[in-house]
Amino acid sequence: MSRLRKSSALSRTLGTWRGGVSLLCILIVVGGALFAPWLAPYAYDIQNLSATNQDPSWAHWLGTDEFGRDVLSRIIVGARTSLTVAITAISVSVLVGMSLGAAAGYFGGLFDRLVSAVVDLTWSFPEVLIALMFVALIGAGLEATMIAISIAYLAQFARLTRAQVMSIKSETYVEAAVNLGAGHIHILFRHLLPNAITPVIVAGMLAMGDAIILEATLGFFGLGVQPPKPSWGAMMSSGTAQIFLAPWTILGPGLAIAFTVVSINLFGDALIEALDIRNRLRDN
Amino acid sequence: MALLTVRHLCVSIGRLQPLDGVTLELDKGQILGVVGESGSGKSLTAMAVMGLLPLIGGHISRGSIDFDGTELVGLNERTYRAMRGQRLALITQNPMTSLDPMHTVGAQIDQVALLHLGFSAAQARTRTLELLAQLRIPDAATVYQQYPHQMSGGMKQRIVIAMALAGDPDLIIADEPTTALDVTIQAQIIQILVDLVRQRGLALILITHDMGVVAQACDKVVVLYGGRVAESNSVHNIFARPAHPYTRALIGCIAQTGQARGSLKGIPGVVPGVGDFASGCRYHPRCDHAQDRCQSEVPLLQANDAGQVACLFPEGACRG
Amino acid sequence: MLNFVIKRLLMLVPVFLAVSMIIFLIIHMVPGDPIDNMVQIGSSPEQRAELIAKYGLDKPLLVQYGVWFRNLLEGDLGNAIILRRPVAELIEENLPHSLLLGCLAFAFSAIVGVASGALAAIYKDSWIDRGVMTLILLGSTLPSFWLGLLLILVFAVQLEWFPVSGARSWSALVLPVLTIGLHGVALVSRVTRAAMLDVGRRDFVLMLHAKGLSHRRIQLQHVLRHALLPVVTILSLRIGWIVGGAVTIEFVFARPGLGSLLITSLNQRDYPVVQGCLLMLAMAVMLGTLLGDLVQASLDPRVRDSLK
Amino acid sequence: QDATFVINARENGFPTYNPLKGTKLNVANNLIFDRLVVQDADHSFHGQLATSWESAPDGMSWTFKLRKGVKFHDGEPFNAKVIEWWLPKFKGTENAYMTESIDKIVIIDDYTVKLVMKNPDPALLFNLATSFMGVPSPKSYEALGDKFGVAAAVGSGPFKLESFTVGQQTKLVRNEDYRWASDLSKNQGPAKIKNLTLREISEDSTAFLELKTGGVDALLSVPTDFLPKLQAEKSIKVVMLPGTEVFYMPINTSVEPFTDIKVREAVALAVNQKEIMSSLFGGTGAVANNFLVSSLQESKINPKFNISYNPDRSKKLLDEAGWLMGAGGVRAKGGVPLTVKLWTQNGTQFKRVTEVIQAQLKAVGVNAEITVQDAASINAMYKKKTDHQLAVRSYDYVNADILDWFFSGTRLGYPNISMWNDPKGEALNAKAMKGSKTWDERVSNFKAYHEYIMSQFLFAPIYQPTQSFAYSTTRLKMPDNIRGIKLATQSIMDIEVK
Amino acid sequence: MSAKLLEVRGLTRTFTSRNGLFGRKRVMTAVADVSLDVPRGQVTGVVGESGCGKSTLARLVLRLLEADQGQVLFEGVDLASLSASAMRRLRRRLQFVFQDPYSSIDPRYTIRAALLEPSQVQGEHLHAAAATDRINSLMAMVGLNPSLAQSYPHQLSGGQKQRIGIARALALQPSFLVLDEPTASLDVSIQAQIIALLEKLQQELGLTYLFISHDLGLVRYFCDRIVVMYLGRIVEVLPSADTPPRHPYTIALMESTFEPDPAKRRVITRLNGELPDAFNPPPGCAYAARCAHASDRCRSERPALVLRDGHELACHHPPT
Ligand SMILES: Nc1ncnc2c1ncn2[C@@H]1O[C@H](COP(=O)(O)OP(=O)(O)OP(=O)(O)O)[C@@H](O)[C@H]1O
Ligand SMILES: Nc1ncnc2c1ncn2[C@@H]1O[C@H](COP(=O)(O)OP(=O)(O)OP(=O)(O)O)[C@@H](O)[C@H]1O
Ligand SMILES: [Mg+2]
Ligand SMILES: [Mg+2]
Repeated sequence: MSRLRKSSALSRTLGTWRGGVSLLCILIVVGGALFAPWLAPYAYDIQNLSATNQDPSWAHWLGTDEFGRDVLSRIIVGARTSLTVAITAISVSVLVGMSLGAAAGYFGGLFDRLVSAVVDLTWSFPEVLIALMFVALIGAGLEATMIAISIAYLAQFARLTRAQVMSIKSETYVEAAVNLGAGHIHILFRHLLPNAITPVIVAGMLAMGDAIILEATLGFFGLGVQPPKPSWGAMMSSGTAQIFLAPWTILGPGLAIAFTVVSINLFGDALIEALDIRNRLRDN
Repeated sequence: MALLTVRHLCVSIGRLQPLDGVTLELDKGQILGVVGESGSGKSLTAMAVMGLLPLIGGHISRGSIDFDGTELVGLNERTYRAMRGQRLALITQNPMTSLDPMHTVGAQIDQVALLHLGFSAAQARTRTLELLAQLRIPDAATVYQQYPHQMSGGMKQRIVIAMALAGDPDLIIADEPTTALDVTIQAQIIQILVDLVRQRGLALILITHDMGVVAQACDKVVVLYGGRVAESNSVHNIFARPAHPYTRALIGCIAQTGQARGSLKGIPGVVPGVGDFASGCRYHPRCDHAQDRCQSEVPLLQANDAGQVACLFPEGACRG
Repeated sequence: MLNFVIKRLLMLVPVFLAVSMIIFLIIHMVPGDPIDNMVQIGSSPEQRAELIAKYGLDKPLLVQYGVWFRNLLEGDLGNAIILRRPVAELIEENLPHSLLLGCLAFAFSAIVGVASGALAAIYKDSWIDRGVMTLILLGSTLPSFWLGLLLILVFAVQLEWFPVSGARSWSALVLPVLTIGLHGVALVSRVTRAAMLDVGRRDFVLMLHAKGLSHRRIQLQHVLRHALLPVVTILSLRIGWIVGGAVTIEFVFARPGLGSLLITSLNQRDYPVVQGCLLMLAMAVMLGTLLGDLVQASLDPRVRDSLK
Repeated sequence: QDATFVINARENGFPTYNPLKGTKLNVANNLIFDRLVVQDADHSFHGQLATSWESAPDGMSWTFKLRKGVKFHDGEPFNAKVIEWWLPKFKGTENAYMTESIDKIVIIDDYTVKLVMKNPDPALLFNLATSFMGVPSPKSYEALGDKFGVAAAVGSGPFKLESFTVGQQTKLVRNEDYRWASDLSKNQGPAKIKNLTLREISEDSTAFLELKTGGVDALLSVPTDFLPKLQAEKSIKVVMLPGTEVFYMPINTSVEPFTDIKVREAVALAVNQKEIMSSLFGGTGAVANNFLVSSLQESKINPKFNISYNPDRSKKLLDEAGWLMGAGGVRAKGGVPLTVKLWTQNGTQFKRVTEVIQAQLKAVGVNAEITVQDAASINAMYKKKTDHQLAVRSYDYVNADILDWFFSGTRLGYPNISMWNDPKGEALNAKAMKGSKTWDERVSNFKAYHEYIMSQFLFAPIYQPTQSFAYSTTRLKMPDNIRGIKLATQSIMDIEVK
Repeated sequence: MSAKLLEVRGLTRTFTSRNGLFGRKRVMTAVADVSLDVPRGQVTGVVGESGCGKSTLARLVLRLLEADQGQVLFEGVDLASLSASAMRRLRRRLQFVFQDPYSSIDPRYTIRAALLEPSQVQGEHLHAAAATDRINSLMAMVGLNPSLAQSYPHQLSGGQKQRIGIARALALQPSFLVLDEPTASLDVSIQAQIIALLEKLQQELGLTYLFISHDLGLVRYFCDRIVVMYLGRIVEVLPSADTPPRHPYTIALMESTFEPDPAKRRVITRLNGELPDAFNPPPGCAYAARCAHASDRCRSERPALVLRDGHELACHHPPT
């Protein structure tokens, strides 16, 4: 056995420069979010109404916002919200979507048709619309935003899982398990889901990047995190009113979003490549 | 002067060197069988001659390929491209996937004549229909406008053969043309290929791992093992007096009529992958005649009985 | 093929029913009502009650749905409560704008996306590939309202090539089309590139090389055509966007359209309008998948045969 | 002679130009329709279709002399018959309350009508000056039916409606026959602008850039954030007018801890109006110390009832009420922290004011938690009556009867968000609304009611924005004085295109 | 103990397929009225071309697929009468070795996990030590080095994987194994190894095999009785491996196999045409279209399978 074959997907991902660098970037962002209270030079909610909309300076690297709050500190603390929203929403979305999709794909029939129809429909409505509808339904707030984002993405994962399960269902190793006397539970949880999960996780990673942007778009519509808590999206939307007066209030969060999303996407790409079954075969 | 002469061909893919000094020679009107287990480098040899190695990220690191007086190694891509399809043709292993499912088979065969022979669309069509008829395809006009998914495997393989013939090549390389087919269809296809060579006098490299096919169709045989030539000789000599233990083992793998139960043994061990090759003679771990020397010394290809063999203890020597 | 289309359209009927029900229920579950937006300062609670009765909002939900659905069957989408006009008329007024913008943006993202994806795939791992893909990735990280403002600043304010906003001239379409289109480009080009690389590994490509075709010709004539299949799937699912996906852009560029009609009506709880718009969206989606299937059939003879 | 204005974004999406039925009418409505009377900036009334009027001493009838020679856009003449047809038309419409106090219309002669009242209504003139009282051409109105105001709108105003796309734009063309402008306009002939396009742009940045690049000639309303930028532009002039809007924070008096008037007062005194004005609104506008717009006479109440920032008293009151300073700077009583809900609706200004107020409340030890919702949802929530505590809101209205709207006991929950309902208040309300015969009497009754409301700390006044509009000085020439409460017909008549 | 371990009676299975969502429903009979006996301790072979229903038959026999008609009696018990859980328990005794070793093991399972799965799904919980013992003995049984237990399937060669497949089937100590072309995707050298292994296991463990293949040569070498299928039906049953075939199709099959001996080279009898469309089977003998001896009767009337001299045959004109 050559050493190449034994290496796991993760180490193969990290082996490429894209994988390594992007993971490092993601870690920086996540680290920033985790240690935000210690990293942020100022408290995120302390207003100083005598020093609003200040240009970037040594005291405030990215300037201050319309309440005189330090933009940099708010970006660092905002990472928490943005990442929480993205991670929670997408995880919920992946879980629910996978369950729906797996059940639909495995059991088929009427249930499958029903689920697929609804799922297709939710996918085709613009995310902003779904979000607005659910915010209107359950009220504004972070929870609403997260639920809305998970619903907006649910369809994608359900579809993906369904397609995966449908194709894996007819794999010989599933039949082999039946031949050994395995029941539905064993087949679903020991064979179908573990084999279906990889592309879903990769898609989930990429969706996380999108979710950060979606949170920003929702912020534009005035929905999302409740003030004074910062999030990148909320910062961008409140900064939009000031685009000409204090552009740095949007520039900072904008760059933060771009940085994070690009890192996640690059990592996702590297992961896809590493997980690619053909590459695995080529190693063989 | 032979039509095709390959000498000491070495192929590298990344850090791996799956072909290590392949040598073979072929004349017009001859059929050369290339046999060996999976991974022995049969397809790579074909790809190397066709100049298609870059597609899989490989290149020729040593050796020469002389085709009708032209050195193909290092030939520029444009000239090579002009030769492909016109002078060199390839029949790939899997007819099911070798045709573009989105174009009619007629159009796919026409493409060759349009590209290389400067035919008009109408001329190309006429020629394609002729070819289909020659390959004993009933109702060629209908088949011409069908899509690959509408036909059976055997029919598709015939279409691929027609495609190879369309440029009127001097050399056809058929890479396991029948592995994916049923026995009865396999017999048809092999017969068609043999007839073509006999009628048109072109040269054919028939890649296979089935010694039965070799025995039935080929004039000469090259046995590959682990990217090296184990033995090469005329088909008669190979079967009558196999010098390399590997050749003998390969022949022994086929159940023959009337063979007693329990006498089929196979070759012990596993087919090595590139990178797992043994030192010395690559076959020695599976060889029942292996000696200590075989582990350290690389056997060179030496003349033997009108052919060549790469074994430190070839048949004759072993007995003696 | 025609049979297929007719049958598919017929099958939409039950789906349509279910969708209309879901839409109705969701809209009415949202708190708030349209009357708040109509009551005048100074009017009495009785007047308010009168209004509620006038629009039938006091009836049980099921009855309201029944009335709405019966009218729907007669082709009547009802009258807007706040906007005081037949919903059909409002849709008729806004839909062309949405369609124009949506179709152009759709075409833009399809064409540019496929082109850049193909370019990246043909020159895989070269600087062209990296450059194109990185640029597109960076572009897609900008929220669309931001991208819109940015384009306005550059092309309308600095260069003065296009008007800032509005829907009065063709040139006013350029920036909104670009804004929406660029986001689509990211998706389409990624899918195209991935699909082309995938198809490029298939056996028939090797065969095409063996025939002596040039790399570029193989990629464009054969591989790309295969790669279009997943692209068409993605695009057909996104056809709903043509109709209603441009909300943000409509706001930024002060353009009319179904998306902003929907959102404004949703904000004012103008139920009939919201229901009408959502139905349009649902229909667009259903037709979109049908259209996607037809396009795939025209590309791929295998699909064509299965539709017969 | 063509001009394009961007209308106030708040008027975007108004669906109709039918003054009788439309509950929301944008600035173009008054350009299409003339009213009997119009108001000046000082709220005084000036005749337009009416040349003079007088009220009986008991307030039970009003006599209007009508202008002669007025023709509607469709050529129909304007006379007493029109009034006789028009006023009863309001019955059963959304705007019926406007004419509710009128009993019947008596034609004295072709150009004189007498309105006989059911009860004295000093606000009649104010009502007649609102947009809803634009007079449509009876012939067209009857002919168009439901389509009136949507497909076409026919009045006698200085502009004719050419086309109208809801949410997009309204195109107007000058009425060449117009000779009956009010005396507030210098120009007594046809308007100086020939073709006037009124655009609706929701995104402020876009509107700003349109003006900057010359895509439009004026913004009829400018968000405060853009003022500094606009003022810096050489060819753009910004004009400020007294405000018509008030930001305030209603307090739900029916739930703890605000059943205690001391807590209400403390919260109201904690709001630092000056700070909000100077830091959030760049010092423009005015602080609000009571409920009404300062240009209204009823706002000039006894100063002791005005509410202004007083943190020391605020803290003292909270101490007195038993809410003592606890851990983390949040007051508590019996172990319960003083945490209250602070609701606001989406929209940059609301969110900003709310965030500052949150910080100001924190400064006196009240922990306010913000919830942002869209307007429709939040109104539905108010209707539950007991869910809300504090909210940040604003209203835009220039008559004292707004007090009735927000504080009368008949509208608890919404719009009476303060949930105020006591006999004394109701009595004062009734007197102000129904019991005044003359304008002066009405003013003093409303003052009394206003003062009482202030004394109960039902809300905290916050801020009065100014109105500001901006125009391109290279394209337009504005009259020196803006007549009317807003930039409207009275002054648009005088705008010249360079 | 009866001599018949398994009896198949009139087994029929149809598949419907639709062309597209709304296409016409088309019915094909993959297995039609198949009856056969599997004697205890013997190897019963099934041969036929691709698509003739061999795998479907195998699945029906093991109830991995439900039959439309017919019965499968295992030791006299009708499998269809068993409850789902009883069937699951009975699966210990009936095992399947799949055609494709590459896809019959879950790629996420280590070899160890794959070999433990049988006992796991049968509800046996082994200690780590007992599990290791079990694995070691299983791997030794199929001639693999126990050190491979920690590998993943993709790290194994095809032959190794097929051995794992066999080991998995043996893990539950079955008495009956269905082998569905267990060597079709392997190299000849490895194929012979696997056959040798199967022979050995059969002798050591006294197993009964139903061996499916399309390689008549191999079947004749390995099997005691040979069942020949054509388009879902049995056309001939050869009672022993060296019984001369009588059905024209079986004869054609035999002639299509190449002998690995250039001396026996001959022009291959061309079996023209291909399998008829299974959705539209001809009314008479399915083989009539390809048969040199076909008469009008063959084209209109289907010959029944008749037992004569211990040799079952379905042909109107058997060559004498
Ligand atoms: N693209 C590639 N990258 C790395 N190794 C490769 C590549 N293509 C082939 N090889 C290796 O080169 C060796 C020879 O491969 P080749 O395809 O020539 O075998 P073959 O004799 O044709 O086998 P088969 O009978 O399975 O077709 C194999 O070990 C294979 O793993
Ligand atoms: N699940 C299924 N659904 C529809 N058709 C099927 C299904 N399984 C098999 N078939 C069809 O039944 C026929 C017989 O298939 P089967 O797999 O039994 O053939 P086979 O003899 O095993 O062929 P091979 O040698 O290729 O394995 C084929 O035409 C196949 O297409
Ligand atoms: Mg090969
Ligand atoms: Mg099979």
